[in-house]
Amino acid sequence: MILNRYICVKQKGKPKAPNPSTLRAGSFCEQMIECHDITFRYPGAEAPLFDGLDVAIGTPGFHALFGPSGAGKTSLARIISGDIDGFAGRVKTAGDMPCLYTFNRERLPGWSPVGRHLEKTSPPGRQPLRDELIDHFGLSELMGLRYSQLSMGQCNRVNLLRYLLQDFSLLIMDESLANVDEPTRQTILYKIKSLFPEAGFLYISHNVMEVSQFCDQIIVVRGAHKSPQTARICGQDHRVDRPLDNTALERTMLEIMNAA
Amino acid sequence: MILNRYICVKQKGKPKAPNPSTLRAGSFCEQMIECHDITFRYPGAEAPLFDGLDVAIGTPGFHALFGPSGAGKTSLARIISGDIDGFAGRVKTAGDMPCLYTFNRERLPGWSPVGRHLEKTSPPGRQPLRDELIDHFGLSELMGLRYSQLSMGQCNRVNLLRYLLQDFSLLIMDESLANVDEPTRQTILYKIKSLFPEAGFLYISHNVMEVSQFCDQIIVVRGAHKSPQTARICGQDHRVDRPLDNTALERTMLEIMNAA
Amino acid sequence: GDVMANEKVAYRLKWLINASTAGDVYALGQGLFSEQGLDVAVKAGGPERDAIRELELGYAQFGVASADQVIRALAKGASVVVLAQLFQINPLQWIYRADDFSLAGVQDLAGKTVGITYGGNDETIMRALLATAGLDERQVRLAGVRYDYTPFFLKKITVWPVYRNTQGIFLSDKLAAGGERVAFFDPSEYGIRFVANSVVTSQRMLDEHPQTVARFIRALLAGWQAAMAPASEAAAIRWVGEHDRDTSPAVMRRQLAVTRRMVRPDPAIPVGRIDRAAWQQTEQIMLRQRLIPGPVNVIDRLRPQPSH
Amino acid sequence: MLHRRIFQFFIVYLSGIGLLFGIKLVLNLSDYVIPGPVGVWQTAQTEFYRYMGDVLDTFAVAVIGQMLSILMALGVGVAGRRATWFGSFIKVAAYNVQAYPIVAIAPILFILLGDGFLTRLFIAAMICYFPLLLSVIGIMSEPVADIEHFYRVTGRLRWQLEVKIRAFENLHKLTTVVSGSATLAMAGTIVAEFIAANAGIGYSIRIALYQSDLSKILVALFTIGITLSLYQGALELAGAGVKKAWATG
Amino acid sequence: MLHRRIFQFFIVYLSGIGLLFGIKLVLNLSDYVIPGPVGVWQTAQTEFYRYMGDVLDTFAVAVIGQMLSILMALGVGVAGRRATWFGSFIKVAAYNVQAYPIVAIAPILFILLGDGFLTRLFIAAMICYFPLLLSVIGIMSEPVADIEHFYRVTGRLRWQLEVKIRAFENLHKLTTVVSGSATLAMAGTIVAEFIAANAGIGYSIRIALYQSDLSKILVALFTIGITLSLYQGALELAGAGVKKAWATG
Ligand SMILES: Nc1ncnc2c1ncn2[C@@H]1O[C@H](COP(=O)(O)OP(=O)(O)OP(=O)(O)O)[C@@H](O)[C@H]1O
Ligand SMILES: Nc1ncnc2c1ncn2[C@@H]1O[C@H](COP(=O)(O)OP(=O)(O)OP(=O)(O)O)[C@@H](O)[C@H]1O
Ligand SMILES: Cc1ncc(C[n+]2csc(CCO)c2C)c(N)n1
Ligand SMILES: [Mg+2]
Ligand SMILES: [Mg+2]
Repeated sequence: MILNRYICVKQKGKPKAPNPSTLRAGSFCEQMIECHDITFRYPGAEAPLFDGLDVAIGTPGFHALFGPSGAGKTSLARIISGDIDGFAGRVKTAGDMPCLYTFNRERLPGWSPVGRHLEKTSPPGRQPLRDELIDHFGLSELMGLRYSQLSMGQCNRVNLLRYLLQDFSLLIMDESLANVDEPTRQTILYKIKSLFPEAGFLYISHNVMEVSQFCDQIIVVRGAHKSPQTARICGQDHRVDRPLDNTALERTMLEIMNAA
Repeated sequence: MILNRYICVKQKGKPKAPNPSTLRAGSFCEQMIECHDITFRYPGAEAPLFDGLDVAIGTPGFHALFGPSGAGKTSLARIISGDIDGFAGRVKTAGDMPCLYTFNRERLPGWSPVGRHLEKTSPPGRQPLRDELIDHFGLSELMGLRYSQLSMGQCNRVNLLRYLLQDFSLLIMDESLANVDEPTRQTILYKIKSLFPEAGFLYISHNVMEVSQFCDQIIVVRGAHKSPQTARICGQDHRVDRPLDNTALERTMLEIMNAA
Repeated sequence: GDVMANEKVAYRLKWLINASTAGDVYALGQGLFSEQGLDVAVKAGGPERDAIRELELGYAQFGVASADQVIRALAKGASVVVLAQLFQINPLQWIYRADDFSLAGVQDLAGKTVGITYGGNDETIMRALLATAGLDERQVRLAGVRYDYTPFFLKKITVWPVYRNTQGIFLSDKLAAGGERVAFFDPSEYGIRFVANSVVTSQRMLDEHPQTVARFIRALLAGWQAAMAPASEAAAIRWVGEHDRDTSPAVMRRQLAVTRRMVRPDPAIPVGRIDRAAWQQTEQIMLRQRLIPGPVNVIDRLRPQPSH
Repeated sequence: MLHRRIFQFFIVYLSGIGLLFGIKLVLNLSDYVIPGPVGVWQTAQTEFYRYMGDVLDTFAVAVIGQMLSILMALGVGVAGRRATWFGSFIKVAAYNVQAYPIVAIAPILFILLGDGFLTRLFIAAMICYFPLLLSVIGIMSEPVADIEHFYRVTGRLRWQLEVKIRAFENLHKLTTVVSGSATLAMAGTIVAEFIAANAGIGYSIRIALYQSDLSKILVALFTIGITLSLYQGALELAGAGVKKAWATG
Repeated sequence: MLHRRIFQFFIVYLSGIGLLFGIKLVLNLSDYVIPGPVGVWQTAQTEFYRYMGDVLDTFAVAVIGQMLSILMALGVGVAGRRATWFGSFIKVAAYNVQAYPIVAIAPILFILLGDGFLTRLFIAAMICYFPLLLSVIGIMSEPVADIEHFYRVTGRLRWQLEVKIRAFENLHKLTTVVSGSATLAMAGTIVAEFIAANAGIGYSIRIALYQSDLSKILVALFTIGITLSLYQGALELAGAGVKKAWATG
């Protein structure tokens, strides 16, 4: 199978991570995300969700977390972002700035209109960026509305937008655009990739085509009963100004579907 | 443009609905969904969301509501299901049984495990159906879990499942499977179509391919500023046991994308 | 000669303003205090108030307290002195329905349910009474009571403590309206001379402002003397009525009549006379009932009556 | 709206007084135990206006006391919302202070505050604040994760914002308990007047009690009830207004 | 957990008493106005066990009263949660009854219930139920749309279910207010004993007040406080247990 060429998993019990002392010293070229030998069981759950799971993504860029519903994408994301603790193993992310996690059920405060909320939550000096994002996210006409007046996809977009205005080294987007229409979603993804070339993104989505097309590395979470528990696939990492190789895209999609 | 061939809208001010008296008498072959001259403005909103909108779907089957985020799909769905009132115009749905509306943010009660909840909410005699659906929805292993222990997609599936067990003539599914992975989603859609051939479904989704492939009629909501406000496209209405005509599918997708 | 312009002092009463405080409000209303150069704030009392505490805290310069309060305070080191004794006869008595039985002696209490306020001076008085007759709690059923007369109305308690000059009047009116007659059981008839309301101040006040004290007591006793004179009844009713809006003048007139008998039982005795023997007896009773740990020599705290 | 409340109050009041008259009839009690309708009516005619004045006096104190207690409850609730040592200490303190019946600490209050307006206000606020506190602590100690997440991960969740979010999300519960606490403020002020004042309807009730005049008490209860029903209605309207203003203004 | 509460209670109590002693020192007050440490200690030695017995007596009534009031609050809250005529009527009735200060209706209670256990229980429940009611009404009248939708559209939303959903979703608030209401039940019972009974710590406090004996009151407050802190702690543990059991059991 072609699949094997693309899986770059670390087998449990065979750590391939660099020497920890080197890591600590900081001289080693840091991995963007590095999870090593993660074991985690939800309190009250029978079986562990992750058992010696390893994940590594080397460089910044637009990456994805993919996998069937219930496989553990959200859980892994929250472990990486530090939202969940109580797991065994080691997690590291690169960069001086925080790793932020955003998900599609977030709500905005109800007392102020969207525009004011965005103003109040953007760090100084980001007004141009904010205006640009509002425009490209198709939100210009909603700035006077409140949370309760937004449609689901509108709320998702505003939510993602406010995170993009923050300082981060890594932004994990948990189905952040799941309720947005495809054209808008594409515009948004292209825009993010062109505006934040230095940052790391981890995009959780159930859309295999989208993930294949836009993402650089795709971590497929396969569930605890499969071994290895994750697979890494290389995506097309497409940008708006480049041609898209449709055959390669389809191959990536196939690989992902096989791995999942 | 090919588009025009497929748009079967009713122009505002030119009602093409059958004579009301005939309708009332019930002798006329009922439309599955019929919205006539709907005008609706959210309280506090500046402009009306719908202004003389017409929608008609003739027969039961698996239909879709499609359109950009914020176009008014949710609003129209809630008007059809009777969840929103305060609109002008006429709405009718066929059938003796209720029209149910379900959306993807619904939560399950937290005090009982999913299995017990499904047992308690399914009408008598539906146990076989329930078991079959649980199996095909990939939920068998979750019956002992509670709401707070479900992943997003798992919760969405359980939620949709409990609606399918109810009595309904028309079920409107507002992004009900938006957080479910593609293979599971396809299995679910095929299953629904084969198990409920007599019922009407209105499926809201942002996935143009899925909508084109699975749905019979696709109502595209285009926003208040466009005229006509909706377009109706015929989809492939694909079933698991039939061949899928890929060219036709692509044409449908194109039509939808043009209409939106 | 030494009249100063409007020296401000506060005077804390023991109870709400009613016929029992006629002299106090009379002195105020008729301007007797201001004639003495005093600007007196006469403040109503109540069960949660304590004039002696207020003297020490400086919230009041003069007050009204019953003898048991004075003795308790002395036992705990308060430096209080008694300037005048307003009631020569303690108005605390027990009311009962005359048609049901009659109480001609302490012995007759046997078998009755007698109301007392636990912790109050009526408890002390009743216990002293019972002791004089050699009765104990097995023979007389003591029952705790409060301001709510319902148990008496419902005959659950048949002998009920009242202030004869105020509550005694309207209770007999109420029962009379229901066709019932009442009678009173008066401890002083059986040798119990437990002292009631007296005027007190602090030793420091007396030491530092003797003139003010003298002028205050002069005006106050003049007020009481005048208020108790039948001729000034109308004025007394007027000044009391200004505060006590819930009692009709007719009832007040009868309340005043009884009050008069207790403040001036004998025209020969000046208003405000301190009955030293009664004070001594009060201390003895309290000692015997172990309400104070040891003698306080209250006699030493009684200031000779100023002449006026 | 308001006239519905008044109507409902009349039903409540008349049922209560009807019950009393019923008991009187059945047990054949004399007028000094339970007054008859005629006696109550006569008393109403002579005392109603005076009592209405007293009630308004009480009412003014109650309104100030209510505001004070809302502030106290917010302060203590916000300080005690966390499950930390300090939070639990604040709660222990607040709960203990409340458990001591006002009647027991009245002498101490007199020592500390004298016997003026302040004491009255303080007692009213003490009686009113605790129920508010319980609600506020319940609301303030429960995170609204979907909204707070953003602020927390971006380091913006200062306590003011946390309080604002939780208050907004529980606005309905807060307005219910705040407008309901008017009742407590009124009861508290009356108790305070009963113990410590020489004005207000509480004081009048005390005198009526000392005189064993149930007619007067029944009339006083009527004036209290009608005033309160009106205030209650007004507060609920105001609460609805606040909700609307904050959600859309 | 519990011993932390006791420790915190000691801090609160000792600060309070320290403040009093401080005032005594600064103003040079006699033992009559504020007793000295020695006097309080002696009183504690002679009265502690008796008062502890009284407090336990009071406590027993308070616990029953609290249960009663929880039931009453749930009943009235559920009945009054809707914005209908009946709902608003229930509220008007409940609010009015609360506004009438217990002291004023004590005579009526006496006629109806006598001066024993029942009156004590009733007053305790009355004082305790209202704050509970406010919370319950606030919670019960606010829909939980995301969960109720399914039941509503499928015609299954009977009131029991509605109440269950709203209670479950607000379990934290409910347990906070229920466990906090223990304090109110205790205060209520003490007030009841103060105004209408012949047993319990409230009655002992009343006697101490008549005797102007602040030492006794301070000892009584100590016994009340320590009992309550323990009960409070126990209730909070129980609340946490309920939450856990309902959410996972
Ligand atoms: N309560 C409301 N008050 C005012 N405006 C509202 C309200 N709810 C929705 N709207 C507006 O109505 C429009 C349609 O909203 P609706 O939720 O129907 O969109 P939708 O097509 O379902 O979008 P999505 O795909 O993002 O869910 C949006 O522009 C939204 O801003
Ligand atoms: N709080 C919890 N307690 C116990 N089990 C949990 C809890 N949360 C999630 N799980 C379980 O952990 C597994 C992974 O959940 P997770 O939410 O990470 O999945 P996911 O990959 O994000 O799925 P989806 O695509 O549906 O969002 C699921 O099977 C779920 O049942
Ligand atoms: C003499 C007396 N003191 C206090 C209260 C009332 N009270 C004590 S705690 C509390 C708050 C909760 O309702 C209330 C009202 C009363 N009724 N009577
Ligand atoms: Mg997830
Ligand atoms: Mg929608």
